[in-house]
Amino acid sequence: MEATGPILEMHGIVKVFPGVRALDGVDLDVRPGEVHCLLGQNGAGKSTLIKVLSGAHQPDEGELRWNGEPVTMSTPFAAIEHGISTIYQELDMVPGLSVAENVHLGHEPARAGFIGRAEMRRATRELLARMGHDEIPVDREVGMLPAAGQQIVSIARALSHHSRLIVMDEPSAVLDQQEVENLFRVIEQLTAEGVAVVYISHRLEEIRRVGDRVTVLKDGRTVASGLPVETTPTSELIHLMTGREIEYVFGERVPLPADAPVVLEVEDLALADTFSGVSMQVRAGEIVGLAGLVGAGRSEILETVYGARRASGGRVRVDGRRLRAGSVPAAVKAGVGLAPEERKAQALLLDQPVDRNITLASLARFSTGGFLDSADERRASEDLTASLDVRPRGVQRPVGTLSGGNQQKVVLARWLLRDCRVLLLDEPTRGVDVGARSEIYALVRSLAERGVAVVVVSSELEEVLGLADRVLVVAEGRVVHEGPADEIDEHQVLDMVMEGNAA
Amino acid sequence: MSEHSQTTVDDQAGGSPPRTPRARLGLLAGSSVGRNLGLVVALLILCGVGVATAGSQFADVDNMLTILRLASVIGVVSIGMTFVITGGGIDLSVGAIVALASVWATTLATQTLAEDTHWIIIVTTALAVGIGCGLINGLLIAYGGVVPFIATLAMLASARGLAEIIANRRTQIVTDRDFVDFFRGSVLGIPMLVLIFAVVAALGWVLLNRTTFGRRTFAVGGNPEAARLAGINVRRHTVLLYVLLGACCGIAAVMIVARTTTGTSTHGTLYELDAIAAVVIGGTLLAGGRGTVTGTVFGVLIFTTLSNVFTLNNLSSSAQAVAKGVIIVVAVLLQQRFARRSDTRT
Amino acid sequence: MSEHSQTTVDDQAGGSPPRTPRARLGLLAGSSVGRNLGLVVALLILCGVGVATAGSQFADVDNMLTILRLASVIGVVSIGMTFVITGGGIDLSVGAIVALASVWATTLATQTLAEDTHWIIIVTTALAVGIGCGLINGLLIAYGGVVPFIATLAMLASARGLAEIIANRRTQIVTDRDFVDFFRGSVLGIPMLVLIFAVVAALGWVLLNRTTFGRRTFAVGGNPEAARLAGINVRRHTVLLYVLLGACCGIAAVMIVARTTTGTSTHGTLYELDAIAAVVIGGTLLAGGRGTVTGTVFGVLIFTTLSNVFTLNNLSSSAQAVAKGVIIVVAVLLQQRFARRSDTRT
Amino acid sequence: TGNTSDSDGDDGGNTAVSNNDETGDTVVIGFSGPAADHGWLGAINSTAQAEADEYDDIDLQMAEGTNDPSQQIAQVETFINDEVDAIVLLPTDGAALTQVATRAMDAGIPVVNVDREFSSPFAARTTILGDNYGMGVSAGTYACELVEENDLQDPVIAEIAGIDSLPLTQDRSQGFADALEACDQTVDNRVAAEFTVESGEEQAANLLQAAPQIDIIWNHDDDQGVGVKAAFENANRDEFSFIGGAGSCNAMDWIENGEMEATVIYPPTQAADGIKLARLIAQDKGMSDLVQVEVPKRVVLNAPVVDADNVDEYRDLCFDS
Ligand SMILES: Nc1ncnc2c1ncn2[C@@H]1O[C@H](COP(=O)(O)OP(=O)(O)OP(=O)(O)O)[C@@H](O)[C@H]1O
Ligand SMILES: Nc1ncnc2c1ncn2[C@@H]1O[C@H](COP(=O)(O)OP(=O)(O)OP(=O)(O)O)[C@@H](O)[C@H]1O
Ligand SMILES: O[C@@H]1[C@@H](O)[C@H](O)OC[C@H]1O
Ligand SMILES: [Mg+2]
Ligand SMILES: [Mg+2]
Repeated sequence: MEATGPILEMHGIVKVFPGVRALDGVDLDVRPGEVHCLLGQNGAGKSTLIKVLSGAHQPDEGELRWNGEPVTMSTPFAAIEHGISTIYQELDMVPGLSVAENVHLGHEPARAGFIGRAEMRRATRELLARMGHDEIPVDREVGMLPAAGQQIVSIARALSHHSRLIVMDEPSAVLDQQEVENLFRVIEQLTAEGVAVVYISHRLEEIRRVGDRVTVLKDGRTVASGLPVETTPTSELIHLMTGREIEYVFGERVPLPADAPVVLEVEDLALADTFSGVSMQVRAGEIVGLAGLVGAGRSEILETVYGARRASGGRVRVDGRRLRAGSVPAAVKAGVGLAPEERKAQALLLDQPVDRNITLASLARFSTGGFLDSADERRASEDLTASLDVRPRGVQRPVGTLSGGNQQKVVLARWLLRDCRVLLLDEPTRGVDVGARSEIYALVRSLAERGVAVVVVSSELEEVLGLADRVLVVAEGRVVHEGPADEIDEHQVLDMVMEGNAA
Repeated sequence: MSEHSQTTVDDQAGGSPPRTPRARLGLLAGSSVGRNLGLVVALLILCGVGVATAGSQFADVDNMLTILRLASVIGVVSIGMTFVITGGGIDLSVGAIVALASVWATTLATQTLAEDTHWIIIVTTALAVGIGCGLINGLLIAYGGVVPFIATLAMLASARGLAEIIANRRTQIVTDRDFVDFFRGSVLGIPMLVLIFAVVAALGWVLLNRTTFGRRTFAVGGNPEAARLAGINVRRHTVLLYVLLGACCGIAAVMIVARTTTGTSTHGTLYELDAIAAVVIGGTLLAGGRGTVTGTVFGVLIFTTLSNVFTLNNLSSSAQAVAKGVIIVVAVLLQQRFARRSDTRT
Repeated sequence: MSEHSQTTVDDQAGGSPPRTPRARLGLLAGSSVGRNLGLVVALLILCGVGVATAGSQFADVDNMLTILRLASVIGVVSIGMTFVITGGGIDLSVGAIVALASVWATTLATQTLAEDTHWIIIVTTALAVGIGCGLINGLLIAYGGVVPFIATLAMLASARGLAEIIANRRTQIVTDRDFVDFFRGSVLGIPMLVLIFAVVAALGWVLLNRTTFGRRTFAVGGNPEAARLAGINVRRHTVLLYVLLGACCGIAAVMIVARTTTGTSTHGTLYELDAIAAVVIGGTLLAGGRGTVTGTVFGVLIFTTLSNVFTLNNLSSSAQAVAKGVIIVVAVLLQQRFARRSDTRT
Repeated sequence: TGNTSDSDGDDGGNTAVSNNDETGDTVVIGFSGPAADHGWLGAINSTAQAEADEYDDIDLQMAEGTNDPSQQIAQVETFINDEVDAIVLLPTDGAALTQVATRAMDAGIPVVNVDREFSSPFAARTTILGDNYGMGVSAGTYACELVEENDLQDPVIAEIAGIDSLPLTQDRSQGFADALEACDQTVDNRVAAEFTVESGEEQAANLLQAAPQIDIIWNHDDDQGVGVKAAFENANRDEFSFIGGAGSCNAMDWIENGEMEATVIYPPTQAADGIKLARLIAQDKGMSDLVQVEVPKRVVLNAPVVDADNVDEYRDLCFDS
């Protein structure tokens, strides 16, 4: 590994977007067979850098060398031709095409334009098997797969090119621990074959686990280049990224007052073919976590409680009053809020400015007789984005121009703004950097202290166990365990999940 | 997954080349200043051509009022259409609804009743018909789940057929002079029709940009799923959008009845195309989520001025058609140039 | 394999409460079995009505061939339209292109040349005109960045105007008997026009479902940014889609010229609406990304059969219009019922 | 012309030559015409239907009005398949329907061609032709007379045509131009409307703007004329002589009230006449009013001008539009 020179060198890369210097002279060099991690806060420029590399963006300045030769990646096609394939942060699937077709999009095995369908299926099956996901049907339409499934297809696509360099922009964000393990196994195989990997993640333990070297970006600049992972302590990485010291701080758990009223009451809730018999009570000031594997049905439970899906059985009560099944407006009126799992598809108006996205669920609060007070809206949004450290600051820019992690903060801000009685958070910190993560934990905790009943779903067990007062473990659409969060550890949860699956 | 594909991250990138058609849609709508600047320039150039070729004939007050008067009926429909398109829908039935409302408002029965009481009956009837048709459209689309294109295509056929049956394919002439005089009158030199258009446009602007209704319209059109999960009753809102457009068609029917002193099943022919064209050229995104009332007003004026200039120049209708196509394309390219420039300026 | 709406969580819920219009769009496209089942049922019911009301008059071979012959011209255009819409575009100019191609292919000059050589000249001319117009559309949209609606609206105006100018607004009669005889002949009892339609439909199906071109069309329409990132040249592909549709218009022009023995600027009037309606009712998503050639064929047949049944039943044309609207809605609701049922089964 | 109102009291005392209205074998007549998208065509349909209703022995099959020749061809094909006894056809485009009409004739079904003429004489058993060129000539000649009578110097003559892409509009305009040439005049301003009230108003509004002073306006179609009149009122203009076309009742009213100079008749009863003749042909009868034993091959309707002097005579022939 050490012997060869860098396969990729990027020097002084500058990329300017209207109003933002997203990259301001970035350097990166990657050697064959290494896993090179890119670290940086939300909005630091990681995704932009890899888009420059993959030909999706054209840099305004800077030089790119591939195998020592200067090159320009004028189109994504050119980058692919050179042997660079990319897993983008935002899922880039075509929902109407099958898994196999998505994997081979743009380079379908074909003779005279006719697709070799058998060949394509076979190759896809092999790839998926290699990744440990032979359960994904190659003929299934990708739009029907859950986010994790789509992410795996996206990885399969990157592998299908047999590239020399594979760029992975937060591939683990939507995956659970098991799937992340599968991914790491694949990465190890690749590097063993001499393929280089650029890996982006906000989960520092992952970087410790697979990374060889780290480059850290801050505000569009390289602040550290090619640090060896093994010898660099986590605290230093965090400091490089944020300029401050941060630890995973889950706010102090405060014991619930004995008379804290039950706010959310779920009784025997069921959704056809997905889950059944789900019951829980969440008291004012309590944070309940739902743990489980991807596909266990946790999101569906939240969405059904919220009325976004019509329950096939059971009841939901808020403050003792029963909610009309299948009606989101009824739930919202009763004071329930849901920060959904997929920010782009389910939450954001990408064309609209940040403030309008934040106030969308609280329009009543900013209006009199239907007329909006925009100044008031802006003020409230500015306060929130400041406290969540959304970058860049301006609340007037279209939310679609924010980095992924910052978009996630905007989604959260929407529900923090609304005075909810019940807050349902689905993967609240997906793609959020370490700094903001602790802010979010603190915010959720302080909301609870103000008497809000919170339900959190997260694929990061550490997060569920650290943030929640009480944990429900979900497997195969059933609640297999319920108890205080501090009386159970990650291994126990995993065991329960496995057992539940086996049962 | 697919909706957001419209807004590729690349949109904002000033110089970057590979822009997909969809991405362009986004760019086209650019910043609101830039967008309207382009339209203003297109309109000014058109006026320049008018003055150059037809001189004082073009640039006199009467001619301006003629243009505005011609713009007013389709203008009112286009304002309503702006809402429906911004909200992610489309309505092909507007012309047919105008026809049906004009016919219903001028039947013997209605006119007799109006004579016995007040001409407001005529107006009320037209509005009621427009709102009723809009309601049916909205219900079919929001609750029946019929695709807007198909639902309103069906309404187009049915409403025009019904108009023919009611009118027995005759042109019904309005006898109520008060009605005609009122709507053909002027206030301070501004024709009543133009005034109505101005009021509808102003109200439309406020509604879209300053109220919760408008905000929800953007949300419903931009990402209906997100709107739904934010607690917006997307179905009800969708119904309201079509009802609003129906009401605009009712108003337009009153205006066309007054202007022509007739109600007939042929009124409003091809309004759907004209209105959609005005809305889209104005910068509203056909895919929904972005809309501009000001742009629509410019769109309407551009088309109306165009045919005025053509006529003043005594162009044959075929040559007009060819020129129209070319001018539309040039106007859009121009507008884009401006939109892009102001984009990079932000 | 069953398809699904792009994103809404709700589609999974069999019970189906709050479905947004967009979500519905997805649902409408249901599973491919379900979707076509619905269309088949709608068509069968229509035929049932035909038999019940017009008996043997409806259900005889000649009448079936009449329906098919009528379906064939608009059918060829609709197949091309399926590609453009699946690829995320729209084309309002198809009728005008048919007109222009028909006129250009029947000018005195063309006909004289054809007489001196072979009638293939007529065919070539029509195809060249169609392809040329499609190319202009495609370039304007993909490289000029003009929204498809506006670009093709401009083409609609210009092409029809040009057709009028070339034909001097007269109907040009085809004198070449060989040409007419060839295209009006039959092969094994199947009229040539029907055969052409069948061949175009079959080729279209293969192209859309079995080739890289077809798969990329889905990608370009479903998520253009993803397509671009996957290395597809989205712009070039977009141009090709419009060229393909242009070629279909050229073929349709040859067919209409043969069928009417004339070329005129009025050919193809409102084809745009008919074709889009057939495509959409067939289950292709107007927003792009999902398309079905089989569905389009059914869509065309439904509309054609409808008007045949009407003619046989001697309904007044106003009543026909009303009925047409109602039937369209009922057909779509029916189709949805089926799509949904087969959905929940998956 | 065929505008004669239907015969009554024919039941008794028929002579051998005038028993045409007597109920005979029931004949199935197929009728197909353009979309009834404006008054004149509406009148075509309704008078045809009314004529058919007069006879117990006519079974009229009305096809859906359409402006698509392909669709109309299919309708005629359907009639042929159904083996109707006769077809009355007002083609969207005469030339485009010629082939299928010939096929019908070859299949032994007599075709009566109305208004827009086929391109082959073998395509119809009988042709009832509204003389579009003649209509233009009548209007032009009348305009020339006005110029002469009023001694207009350098008069501004304007024309508001109908749907410009229809050959019949071209014929009318040609006739108008040719007749004007005879008195050394030309059309100064020309616009084309769509035969609808609204388009008439719109085009006329622009036209009035284009020509601040007009002496004579010929409007092809009294249907759109309602809109044209409204535009006059909206613009407060009446300095010109206004000539119409078709002969609607509205136009007759205006002539009586002095609001219109004249109109050129172009009767929408052609289809009704067509039905009547088709019945006779199918029943193998002749035309009793003529000396010939058979229905004539070609009937060209006159395009007379109606003005204040003779409006009384034509009043009854007007159609509601
Ligand atoms: N298309 C765009 N238009 C305008 N600004 C953009 C655009 N894309 C990115 N930016 C800006 O560029 C900066 C860098 O964004 P980028 O997506 O590269 O961050 P990131 O490091 O990947 O963050 P995250 O961890 O949240 O994904 C951000 O300030 C972002 O708002
Ligand atoms: N769009 C869809 N089409 C088909 N099946 C789906 C779809 N979305 C979810 N499912 C199925 O529903 C079940 C729950 O999936 P989901 O990913 O929402 O669970 P989850 O527990 O919330 O996991 P995660 O934490 O990753 O969101 C899975 O079996 C999944 O396959
Ligand atoms: O439709 C036309 C009618 O309006 C005109 O006045 O005469 C000829 C007809 O074909
Ligand atoms: Mg990123
Ligand atoms: Mg989930």
